[in-house]
Amino acid sequence: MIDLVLLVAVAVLLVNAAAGILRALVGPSAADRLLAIQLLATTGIAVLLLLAEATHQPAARLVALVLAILAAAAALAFVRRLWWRLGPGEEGGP
Amino acid sequence: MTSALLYAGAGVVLFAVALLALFLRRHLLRKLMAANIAGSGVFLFLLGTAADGDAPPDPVPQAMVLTGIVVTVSVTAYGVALLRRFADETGRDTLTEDGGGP
Amino acid sequence: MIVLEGLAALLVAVGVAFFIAGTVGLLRFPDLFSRLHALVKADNLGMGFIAAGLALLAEDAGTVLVIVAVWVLALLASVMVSHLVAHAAVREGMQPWRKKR
Amino acid sequence: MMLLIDGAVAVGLVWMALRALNARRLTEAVIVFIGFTGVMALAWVRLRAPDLALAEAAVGAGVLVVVLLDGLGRLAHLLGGRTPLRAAAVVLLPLLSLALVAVLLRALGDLPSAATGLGPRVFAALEQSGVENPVTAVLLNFRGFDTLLEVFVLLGAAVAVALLRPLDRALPRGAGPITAGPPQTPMADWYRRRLLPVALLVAVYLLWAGGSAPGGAFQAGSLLAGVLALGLLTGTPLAGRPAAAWAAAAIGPVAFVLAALLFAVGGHGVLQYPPGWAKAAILGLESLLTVSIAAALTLLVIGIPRRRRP
Repeated sequence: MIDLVLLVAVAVLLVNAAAGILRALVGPSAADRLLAIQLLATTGIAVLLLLAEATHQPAARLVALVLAILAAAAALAFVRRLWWRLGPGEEGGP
Repeated sequence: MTSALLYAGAGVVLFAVALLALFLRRHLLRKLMAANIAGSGVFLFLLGTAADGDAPPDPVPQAMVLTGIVVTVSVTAYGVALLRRFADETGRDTLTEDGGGP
Repeated sequence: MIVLEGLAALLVAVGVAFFIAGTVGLLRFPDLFSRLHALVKADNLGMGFIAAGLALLAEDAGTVLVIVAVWVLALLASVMVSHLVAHAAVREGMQPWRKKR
Repeated sequence: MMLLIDGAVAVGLVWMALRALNARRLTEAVIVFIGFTGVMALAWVRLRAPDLALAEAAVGAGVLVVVLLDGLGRLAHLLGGRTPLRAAAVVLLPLLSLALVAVLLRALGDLPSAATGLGPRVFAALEQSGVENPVTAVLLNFRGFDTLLEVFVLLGAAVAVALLRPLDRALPRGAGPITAGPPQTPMADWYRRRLLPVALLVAVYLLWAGGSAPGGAFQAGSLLAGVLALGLLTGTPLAGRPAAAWAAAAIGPVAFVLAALLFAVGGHGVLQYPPGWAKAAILGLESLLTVSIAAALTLLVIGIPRRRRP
């Protein structure tokens, strides 16, 4: 029973993340798009914790741990390596 | 239809989509990402077909995919370095066929 | 046992509600700074509730330790992300949104 | 319920791939691609392959993110051009791609069941392998040769990247590839100093647990490399000591070859561990491989300095 509750929570979180990501990708700035990754990381960690309990896979918690340790890498790389190089309106390309 | 087959099917679609993009996209970073996604598609196909009900999938394909993930990331990093050097030398980020310039 | 499971389900539900609130904030707020605030604060509070609920269900102390570690690390990472992005945004000259008069 | 979640994940994967390949803005494409690797980790967990989920999460959220965003940053001055495509390609290639999907999906229906794989033989021989995690057993015992070649691929990639270093007009090391950027904040410093020990602890745990539970050298090594990349981004003066990094990158493959030769000379086959020694040999080799994988991936992240404009 409780497993079903956890799985429903997983499904709701996934839909929720999809909605948020669609919005974040609209922008307008590149940093807004970065928020999509942050949202996905937070949701992913929560979903992994839930799945670990609901599907009896303790290793999924370790995956969540690894994601949590590296969660700031994307923002750090973005801020220090990319953003300050992108001029306004210069982030396109086919 | 089981979950594993669902992922194997998704792997097929990913592979085809990425292969198409590998041909159609001009920007080299996009080509690299396309190659990566095609690889992920192959991995999903391998594991999706190796899964057996609720038991953990066959360890041999798992080991192959694990090797594949590490090789993919090293090739991607090399590709990015090559692309960067190419861009430094030529000032371009695409390969144009007919000397079309930047 | 059933009480514990009920409490865990309740905590997880509250956590999911906070996640939804965070996404509503992301959809509705007018600028980067306020969207950061919705995303980072609401989602991590939600994750705290979910982690608390799951910790109630855990069988041994090691599992609880991992769950708590995941939450603390995710919290720290979110703090870093919002700090870095907001800091860089201010330096890039991005203006916070103000209500039009 | 499970099928619903799996359907959502599968649709999400395809959608993110399409978006990564077709988004008009390249930054958006790269960001979606990074998200794609995260969702792949979820898919691995659902396929009950936690070893792969760990590797994908460690590589995708760490090394790959930094490599791609850094690469994009280097190309930022070029972004914006568009080249038209030939009409024939736009019409013909999607049709071929569709045909490929149809053929492969048809083949998927015809595949024999998984019970015909090598899995049963692996589980039958697991007792003698010295470890309890079947994936680790395949990687370091039954198919140790493949893993040996793989770590050489990794080392080779690091060497190949280093060879791309421009000989003339390279910027001096201080202007180095990864530490450039706007001034760092004290908070990032604080974070890095607390994160590194935690990551080290988790990496050692993954390595140690890899014998009996999901984890192992690749997962631990790529996690360490990811955190080192994170450290480099906040200004660890690590890039200043290339000789040590190269030594660390080489030690694992060299030890692997030496072990293989030693066992061969000792009367066993190449990479066949003497009875009773398997566990110790695997753990020792894995520890050195972890160091090497972390070092090689970090060297890949550091990359090459930029060529000065003539």
